[in-house]
Amino acid sequence: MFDWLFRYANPARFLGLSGAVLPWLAAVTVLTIGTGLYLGFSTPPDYQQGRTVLIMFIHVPAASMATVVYLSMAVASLFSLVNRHILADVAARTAAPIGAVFTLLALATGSLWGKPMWGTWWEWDGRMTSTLVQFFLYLGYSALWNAIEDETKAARICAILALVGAVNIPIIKFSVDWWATLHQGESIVSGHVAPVFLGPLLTMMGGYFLLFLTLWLVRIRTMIVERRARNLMGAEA
Amino acid sequence: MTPFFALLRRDLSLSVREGGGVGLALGFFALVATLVPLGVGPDMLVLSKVGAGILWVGATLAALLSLDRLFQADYEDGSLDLIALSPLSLEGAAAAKMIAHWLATGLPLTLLSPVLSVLFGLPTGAMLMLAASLLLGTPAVSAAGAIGASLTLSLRRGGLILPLIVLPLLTPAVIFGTGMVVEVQTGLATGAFGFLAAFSLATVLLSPFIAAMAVRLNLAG
Amino acid sequence: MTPFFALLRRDLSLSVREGGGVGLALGFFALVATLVPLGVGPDMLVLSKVGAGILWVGATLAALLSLDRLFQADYEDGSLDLIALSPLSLEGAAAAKMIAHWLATGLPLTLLSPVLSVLFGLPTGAMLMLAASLLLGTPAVSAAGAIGASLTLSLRRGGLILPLIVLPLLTPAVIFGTGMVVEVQTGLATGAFGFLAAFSLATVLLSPFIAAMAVRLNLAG
Amino acid sequence: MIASLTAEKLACTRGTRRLFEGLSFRVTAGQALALEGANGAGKTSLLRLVAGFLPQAAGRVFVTENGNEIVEPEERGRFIGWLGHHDALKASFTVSEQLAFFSKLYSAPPVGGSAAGTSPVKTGEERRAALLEQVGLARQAELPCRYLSAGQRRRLGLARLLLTARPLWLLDEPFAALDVDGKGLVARLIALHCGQGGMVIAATHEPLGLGNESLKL
Amino acid sequence: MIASLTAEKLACTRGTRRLFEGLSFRVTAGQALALEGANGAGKTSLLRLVAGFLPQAAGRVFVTENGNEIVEPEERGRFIGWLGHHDALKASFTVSEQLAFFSKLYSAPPVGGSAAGTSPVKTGEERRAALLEQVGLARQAELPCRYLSAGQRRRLGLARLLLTARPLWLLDEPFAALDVDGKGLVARLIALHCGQGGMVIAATHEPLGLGNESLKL
Ligand code: HEM
Ligand SMILES: Nc1ncnc2c1ncn2[C@@H]1O[C@H](COP(=O)(O)OP(=O)(O)OP(=O)(O)O)[C@@H](O)[C@H]1O
Ligand SMILES: Nc1ncnc2c1ncn2[C@@H]1O[C@H](COP(=O)(O)OP(=O)(O)OP(=O)(O)O)[C@@H](O)[C@H]1O
Ligand SMILES: [Mg+2]
Ligand SMILES: [Mg+2]
Repeated sequence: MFDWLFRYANPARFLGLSGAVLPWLAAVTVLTIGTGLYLGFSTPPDYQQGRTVLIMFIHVPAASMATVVYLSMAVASLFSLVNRHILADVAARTAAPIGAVFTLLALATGSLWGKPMWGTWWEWDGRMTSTLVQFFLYLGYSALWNAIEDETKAARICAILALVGAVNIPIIKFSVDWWATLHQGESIVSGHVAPVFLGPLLTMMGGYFLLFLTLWLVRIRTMIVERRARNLMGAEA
Repeated sequence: MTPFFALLRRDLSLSVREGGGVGLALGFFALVATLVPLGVGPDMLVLSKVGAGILWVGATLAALLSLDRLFQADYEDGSLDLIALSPLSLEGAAAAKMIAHWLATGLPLTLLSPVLSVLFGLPTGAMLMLAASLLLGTPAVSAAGAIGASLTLSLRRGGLILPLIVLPLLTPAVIFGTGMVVEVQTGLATGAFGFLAAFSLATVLLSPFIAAMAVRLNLAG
Repeated sequence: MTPFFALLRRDLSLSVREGGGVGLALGFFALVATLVPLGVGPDMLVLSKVGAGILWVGATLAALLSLDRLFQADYEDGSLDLIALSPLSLEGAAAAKMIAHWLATGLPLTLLSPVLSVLFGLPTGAMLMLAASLLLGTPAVSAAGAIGASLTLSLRRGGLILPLIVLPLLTPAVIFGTGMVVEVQTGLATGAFGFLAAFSLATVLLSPFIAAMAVRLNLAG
Repeated sequence: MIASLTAEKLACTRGTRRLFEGLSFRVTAGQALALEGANGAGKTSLLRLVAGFLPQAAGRVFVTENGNEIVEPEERGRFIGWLGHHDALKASFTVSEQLAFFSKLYSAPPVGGSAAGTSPVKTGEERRAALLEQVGLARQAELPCRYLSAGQRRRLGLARLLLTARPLWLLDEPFAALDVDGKGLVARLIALHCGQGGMVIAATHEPLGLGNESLKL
Repeated sequence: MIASLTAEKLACTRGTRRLFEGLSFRVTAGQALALEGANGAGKTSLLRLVAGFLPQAAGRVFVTENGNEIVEPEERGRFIGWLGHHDALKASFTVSEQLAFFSKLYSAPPVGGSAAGTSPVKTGEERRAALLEQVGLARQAELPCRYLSAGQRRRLGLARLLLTARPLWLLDEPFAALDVDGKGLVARLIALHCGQGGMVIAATHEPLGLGNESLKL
């Protein structure tokens, strides 16, 4: 079923293909985020929130990416365990720090937004808490990667952790939501976001996703090249 | 005696002799329960509000910290090779170790919890419910801990990486476990019991398989 | 480079490579600071009252748990024999290890504490005083920890026995440390600063000698 | 009882290094094979591969039982008696406790089995006592393992090997740390085991005894 | 440079067991002494006693320097080069990092010293590279120690022994895990060290080389 995928999963071919795609992808990313920011800044100040509403365009997409990246990581991990392909290993590994940064960004911007909105930097609300726990999941995953020296072994071991975490994330989210809820509820799909904000917000979300893809590709490529260099050195040892 | 019980018994007696056993986990639990009031101050109203939470976190930490070498010690001294070649499957070995760990920590921690509740001035109802929630939740702690221990078995100084990996996975246990106590204190039913039971059961059932997989991968390194 | 700094540097890089380093202690600290509210409940008023105490206990635990193998690993793999025969005295070796441990845990924990104070809604003054008290108190934690580690170095699974031995010795640090924060919160002077400083100084100065003595005894076993 | 162990075109990679490839050999009932080679040649790795711990980079290993090829590592493992570099001893267990544990873990047959050279005694306990006698640890039976000398630890490993009564022995430097007596004992045990239809593969820097085949890595 | 090591009426007790007593011997500059004895006889214990780790139950050990007797264990230790059972290697350190650390810890002289058989090279780094070459680990210099084979670990121990350039070598089974080449190397190094006025006490189950004195425990 995944034959088409493995045709490009050969590291050499992957390097070639991704090298060709990358400049275009980067350009589209810059363009989308640029447009999103422009649209965002040209929206009127919110009647309640004033200009701080601008934080939304940074915050909301970052928060959604926290989950999206983890999902990507889990899928890559599944391939790593089942098909034992080094490209999947590298993909899973490189996704984690990107995800961690997005999560941190969501936490930081949320916290910055919280001060003017709720008067505190932090509240123990369900969404905020589960985002924090997710940050720890990323940290644990990366810590385990760094602690295991042998790369193929680390890949398999960490894949197990990523999958266990993936199964657990919905449970964590649900338990935390049930425990305390204060944060803004789901509002994009249910149409509670004023249309003026919706356009720039969706653009920014697309931009973040493209940014993730770009960063991911860059990091996968660097790591493959690094590995090759090390293998060349190792072959002499 | 079957291989399964042989391993279970060995792990139990090892934890008594080398791990300092039951005593250490209990001592740690008790120390945390004593230190927190020392840090927080003697206000009983505050203490009774935070008691269940602190005790749950303390028990979880005590259980997790006493299992960092669940597989590691056997890996380093070559016992794990011999266990892998024995008639016992690695799944069976993981299950035996998990159960031994729970018997040596989870169970005694649960039994000690009512005593420590006194330090926080918890009323009897809350005290009993705390013990019940620990009885239900600590197997999940041992099970998730076994997964963490199997993942980190080849690390020389795995000490702290294990809680770092396992604690986030255990947030539901802490939330539902203390939720059960809060139900008693506030009188509002929230279904925490059912959730905790389901979480615990699922974790315990899955853990031996995941742990065995991780052990196999680690032996290959 | 002198033998002293050679050992200090080695221990630092070991803690980065094998111990998972700075990151792990920080992660553990942060996790404890997250789990407690999960157990205690989201009430910021309660949390701000217990924050300083919890963070002090959490930082102490994080520092202690990352030193369980301070001497033990070197003992088991024979490095300690070679260190004992080197030009560096065992007192010097203990001091180097203690300092390396503080640099890798006490210092970063102190730096992280203001961020975690946010989770407990501590006001800025208390937040800064907490960091100051940790800066003053964590050297004592590393020093008392080094004593504990030297006493337990021949135990195979020293994990929990170490905090059990050391934590009671550190109660003054926890009490005076949180006392400094409470002073800010209540405006009442209690002299906690002076006591903590004296305690810390004495512990740090004595520790290398006691630890070296314990190491010598253990090598003879 | 298995009839042979076969390795076909085996290759082994550690990290980035290819240790050996295209390695084929066969050991049949009653045979002992000595693995030779310089330090770092891959003897230990080959033993771990045969035991099923390390995955091979290429090729096949299997044992044959009644004409069936058993390839699955976990099943293959049930035929293997292992004496590795590590002692697998717990500091706080006494010598006889240690042996009793492994006897239960391996559900070792209380009488006979293929254990080389044990006289036919009755209970498991008597058998273990006889084994300790045989490897020269009778006096240490109640000593906690933490106090054993290097050679005594190896001797306990030998007792365990006999106890588990497995047909295919994989031995990593079986002579290490043993005194002259002990080396003689190992050579005798190997000969006895082969005499009873067992098989032995041993990585060693010293000759196993007379007339063994050897494989140079 | 010290002139001799003397043991007078030494006794050693482990737990409840008296391993030996009334043991007297002397090693002078240029001499190598082989410790022999069955497993558990007390060879390792005697070495640890001489090194100052174990306290003697009776008797005296001291080294003589310019006619002064140095009895204090900690001072005596400064003359001792140690090769024990344990490798003292950290899994995550590369071979050359490991050696560099010990070089600094021992403030090892960058040139010459009594290190047997090193050609006179300049910097510490060059010297360490030459040592690795000498023990056959040049190719593994950048490999983390966790990947070393049993024999390679011992070889690194030998390099460290040479590096520390101490006059009195205490070796516990120096031939263990080494291949034929490696054993030859050890014998040569011992001969060279003695030739330069060093002293060696080695516990071993194999002969050290020609014409050494031996002590039977
Ligand atoms: C550190 C604190 C905060 C964290 C960790 C956080 C986290 C999150 C998360 C996880 C989402 C869901 C994103 C998605 O998948 O769609 C989200 C959405 C959102 N957040 Fe926050 N948040 C924080 C603070 C705040 C604050 C203070 C505000 C403003 C009052 C805010 C406003 C929003 C809005 C408007 C959404 C979009 C809701 C939707 O349509 O789904 N957040 N945040
Ligand atoms: N990750 C790795 N990268 C490169 N080389 C490695 C790696 N892991 C192991 N090696 C090499 O593989 C070999 C492993 O050898 P092994 O332990 O099988 O040797 P051996 O024949 O048993 O040696 P000895 O006689 O010393 O016991 C060593 O040369 C080691 O340096
Ligand atoms: N606490 C104790 N009680 C009784 N006997 C002990 C105790 N500790 C050690 N022993 C014994 O002391 C001896 C220690 O021997 P040591 O390690 O010095 O032997 P060795 O000559 O080096 O042997 P090998 O050749 O096997 O290395 C062993 O026989 C051991 O059983
Ligand atoms: Mg080997
Ligand atoms: Mg010995």
